[in-house]
Amino acid sequence: MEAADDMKGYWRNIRTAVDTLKTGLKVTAKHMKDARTQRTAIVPEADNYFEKQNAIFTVQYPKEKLPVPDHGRYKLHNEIDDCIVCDKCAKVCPVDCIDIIPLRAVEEIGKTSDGTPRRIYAEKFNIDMAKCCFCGLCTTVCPTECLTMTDEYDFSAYDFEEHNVPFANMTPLEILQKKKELEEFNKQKEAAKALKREEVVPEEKAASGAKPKVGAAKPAFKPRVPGAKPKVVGKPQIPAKKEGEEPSGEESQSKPKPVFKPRVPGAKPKVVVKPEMSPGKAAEEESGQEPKSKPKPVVRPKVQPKKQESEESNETSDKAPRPVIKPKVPGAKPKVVVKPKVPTKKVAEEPKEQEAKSKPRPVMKPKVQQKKDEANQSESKTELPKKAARPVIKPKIKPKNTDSDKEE
Amino acid sequence: MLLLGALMFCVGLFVVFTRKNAIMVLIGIELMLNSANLNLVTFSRFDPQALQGQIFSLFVITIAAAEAAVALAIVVKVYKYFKTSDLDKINSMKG
Amino acid sequence: MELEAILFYFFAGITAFSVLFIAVTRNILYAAFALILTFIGVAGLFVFMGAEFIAITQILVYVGGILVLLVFGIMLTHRLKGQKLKTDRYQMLFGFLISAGIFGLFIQSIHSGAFSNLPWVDQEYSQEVELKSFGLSLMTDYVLAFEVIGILLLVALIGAVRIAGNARKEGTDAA
Amino acid sequence: MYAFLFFLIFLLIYTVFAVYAERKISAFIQDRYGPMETGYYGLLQTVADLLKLIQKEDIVPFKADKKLFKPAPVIIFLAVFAGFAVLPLTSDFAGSSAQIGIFYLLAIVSLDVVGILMAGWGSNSKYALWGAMRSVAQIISYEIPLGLMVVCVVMISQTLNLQEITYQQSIWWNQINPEAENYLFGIKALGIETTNVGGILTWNILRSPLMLIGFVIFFISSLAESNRAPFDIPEAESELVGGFHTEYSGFRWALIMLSEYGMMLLVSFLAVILFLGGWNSFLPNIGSVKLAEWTSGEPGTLAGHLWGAFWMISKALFLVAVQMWVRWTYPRLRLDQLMNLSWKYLTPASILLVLLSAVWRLLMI
Repeated sequence: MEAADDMKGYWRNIRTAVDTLKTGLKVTAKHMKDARTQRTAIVPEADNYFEKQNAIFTVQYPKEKLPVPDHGRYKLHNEIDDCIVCDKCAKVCPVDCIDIIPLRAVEEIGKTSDGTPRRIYAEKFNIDMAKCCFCGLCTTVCPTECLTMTDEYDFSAYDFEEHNVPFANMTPLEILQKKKELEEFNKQKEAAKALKREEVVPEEKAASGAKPKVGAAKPAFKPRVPGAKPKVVGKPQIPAKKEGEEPSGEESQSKPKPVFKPRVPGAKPKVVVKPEMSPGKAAEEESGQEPKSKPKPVVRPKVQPKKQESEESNETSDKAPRPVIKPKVPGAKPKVVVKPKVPTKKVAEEPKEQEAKSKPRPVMKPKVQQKKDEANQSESKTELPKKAARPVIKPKIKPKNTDSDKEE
Repeated sequence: MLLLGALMFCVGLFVVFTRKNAIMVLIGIELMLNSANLNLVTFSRFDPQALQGQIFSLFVITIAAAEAAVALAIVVKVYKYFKTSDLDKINSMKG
Repeated sequence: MELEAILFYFFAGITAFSVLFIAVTRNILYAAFALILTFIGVAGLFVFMGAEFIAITQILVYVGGILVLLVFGIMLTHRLKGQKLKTDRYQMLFGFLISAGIFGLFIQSIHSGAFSNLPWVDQEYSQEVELKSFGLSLMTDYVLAFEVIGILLLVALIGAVRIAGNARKEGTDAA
Repeated sequence: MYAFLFFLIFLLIYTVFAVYAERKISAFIQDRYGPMETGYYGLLQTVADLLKLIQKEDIVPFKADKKLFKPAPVIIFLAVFAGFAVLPLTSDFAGSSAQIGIFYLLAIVSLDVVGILMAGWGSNSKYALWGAMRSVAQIISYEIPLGLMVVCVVMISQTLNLQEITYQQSIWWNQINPEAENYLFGIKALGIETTNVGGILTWNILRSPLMLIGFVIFFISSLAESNRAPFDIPEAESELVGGFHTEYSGFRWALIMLSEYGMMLLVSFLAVILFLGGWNSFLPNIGSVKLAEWTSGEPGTLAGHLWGAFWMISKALFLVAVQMWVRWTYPRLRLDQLMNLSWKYLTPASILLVLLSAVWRLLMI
């Protein structure tokens, strides 16, 4: 019986095989035949959307393009003449890709096309399309509808920087001029208002002063300015960047000059930061570590969360020097924004002057000093050991912090 | 030609004698069979149309194939059992 | 003629070299591949002796069948890389003495034997062997042997499959 | 000698454009364009690829068995290329018209296996090893139906000589054999003599209609022989990376690919010679309309060469195209399905065919 069934199955197999093979060949042959023509793009709503299944589907992109719907949500465009620099878009942006520096005008400078008066110049209005997530929130929130999404979707560039599209149309000269005007205007004004504004202005000046010194410093400084005002969002970046700048600031300012200077030329601003951190840690930890990695940026994000999580543990352990500072600061004082900046800038100055201010600072100082000591030693050595030493330190920091945190 | 056949035979013999690995021994046997073939064909050259030598060597080849198949089957089976193909270690007939 | 002589010695050289290589090498796999070379060399020699059919059969059966089997056997018994491919040698002296002795004996007999005087030897080399006559004699004079060989092969095939069981299906490939 | 040179050059050129054709065919089947940028309609794409391949570094894995690894592609290529030695290209232009032509071809192609084994073992990579073992198992399994189909043809033709097999399918047969007679379906009793009609009627697939099935079996087995999809489990990309040539790069890899395409061409040539009339035109003579003679020159003349080469090559290339078509149509077979197909279906069928064509041959006399 079974054998008979098997035999039946055997012949059936052959038949199905032949049938299916034939069908398959027919299908592909049909496709091959239809490949002479090209499919036109049909919108899904069309009635015949499913009708033409064959024919070539490829769009030879740079040569041919599919039409984009008019309401396409691709590259952002800002009509700067209509912009009142309200900063709403920058605030609502979930990925912080809009970077605005407002510059207050002395009087109304015109009207937008819908009649809203413009009172603020945009000293800088950059949209980083590399960061943009095309959510369209900024366009919704824009009161004058000057910020729109266009149908341009191919804006690839060879340089990453080119994705950072500037929309502000003021020349540096104009900016300077307007600033002066504003300054004069402010001076003319009296009372407490004037004082507040003066705070802002010097800061900006300091920032502009720092620019010529270190190339990388600029982006770092700017965020502070907005950060100083209302932006809480910007903070995470700030400490890290500040660290990088500080050394340069320190050089011109305070004692550690002899120690720091040699490092600075050898390494870039960012690198300088690490030596500071590393010697301190190295002194504390003094274990033989191999130079593993350079991922400096990695350090920062890690450090911060750790601080927050492990404030108590960090206080007891010397390992996480800086992380300790920041969390403490917010915890201790209410001002979140200001402090991070202050300690970092001050670091160089503080060791001598402000030793007894707050907990974090004392923690910092010993490190700095140790660093200097070590740095002196290491400087006497060749360059290679120095370089090696820096990377070594960083990797240590992260794992140890996390480990110790967890363990503790 | 005959010299070559003799050489092959002797090397085959040598290999069979001196190797421990079952497959190596098999290779030696194949060599010996082939040298026999060589001789058969050589002599059949002097034997115009009867072709006995060639036909006989054809049979030899066939038998060699059968032999190799069976022998290798045995070797593999033995290997599975003893975990070695070393002939000296396969010395128990307890199966 | 010149070219043929060169080719002849070329094949003979290949054969001799690879045979000696088998004797010397300790790597089974190399021995197997050298064996291929031997068989090809021998096949070439067969062609020179007018036995084209045998030569091709040699390649087809030995190289395409037996050697692949051998290599598969090596792969299967050496656990796919787990084990070294080296083999030990032993009784070198005896082995060498015996085979060298027999070799000497052969050489001596070949030289002393007057093959050309054998009664059935035809002095004129009839080079071309008619394939047709080969086939005919296979199917007439030697038909019994042919059938027996066929059955033997079948039995060996079944036997090999039975012995190796599920372990290897290549046993059937020998056919 | 000339045939040798011709086939060498032809093989190289053919491979370049076969790769191009393969990409185009696959693209069209999948509603794409395929290469379009290099050269007009992408024609120079393969040439560019080839240039790139030749410039590439010859990487030999550190742990590879170099003595086996290095010569393996050469052996594979040699085995395939040696097969071309006996192919008749036209009625008067053939490499070696050895008596045992087809038998030699089968044997020499099986040398391919050795190269694959060497490559697989020498690479010291599990993918290569598995690929090689699968490849060898597959090639050996499918050699049986392939060989049996050859046996069928040989029984019908009564010769192993490829050139003679082709002559039997042509209108010129009686030039080499005055007693030659061809009948429709090969059966004399039907009384329709086709000796001078030629064309498709004298092809082996119609000299013995059994050969139609035989041709299909032969074609399937030849796909497996050249490791082509749907029988490409030896190099199943999704599981084995590249099969036995996983570890190869640059020129050696190019050589392996060259042999794969060479193998495709070789089996196509073989199929054409054995079943599809070799260098003969498919147009028959109809009465006084001598289509067959018009479209095939007399052997030995220039026209004979040109027509012969034209028919031969275009038929072979057509088969290659069908191979590609098949490749891009069917999914890959599983290993057990592959073995099932060979041992349970093709082999019994071909044994049966051998028996039947022996009977047919009796009817033909």
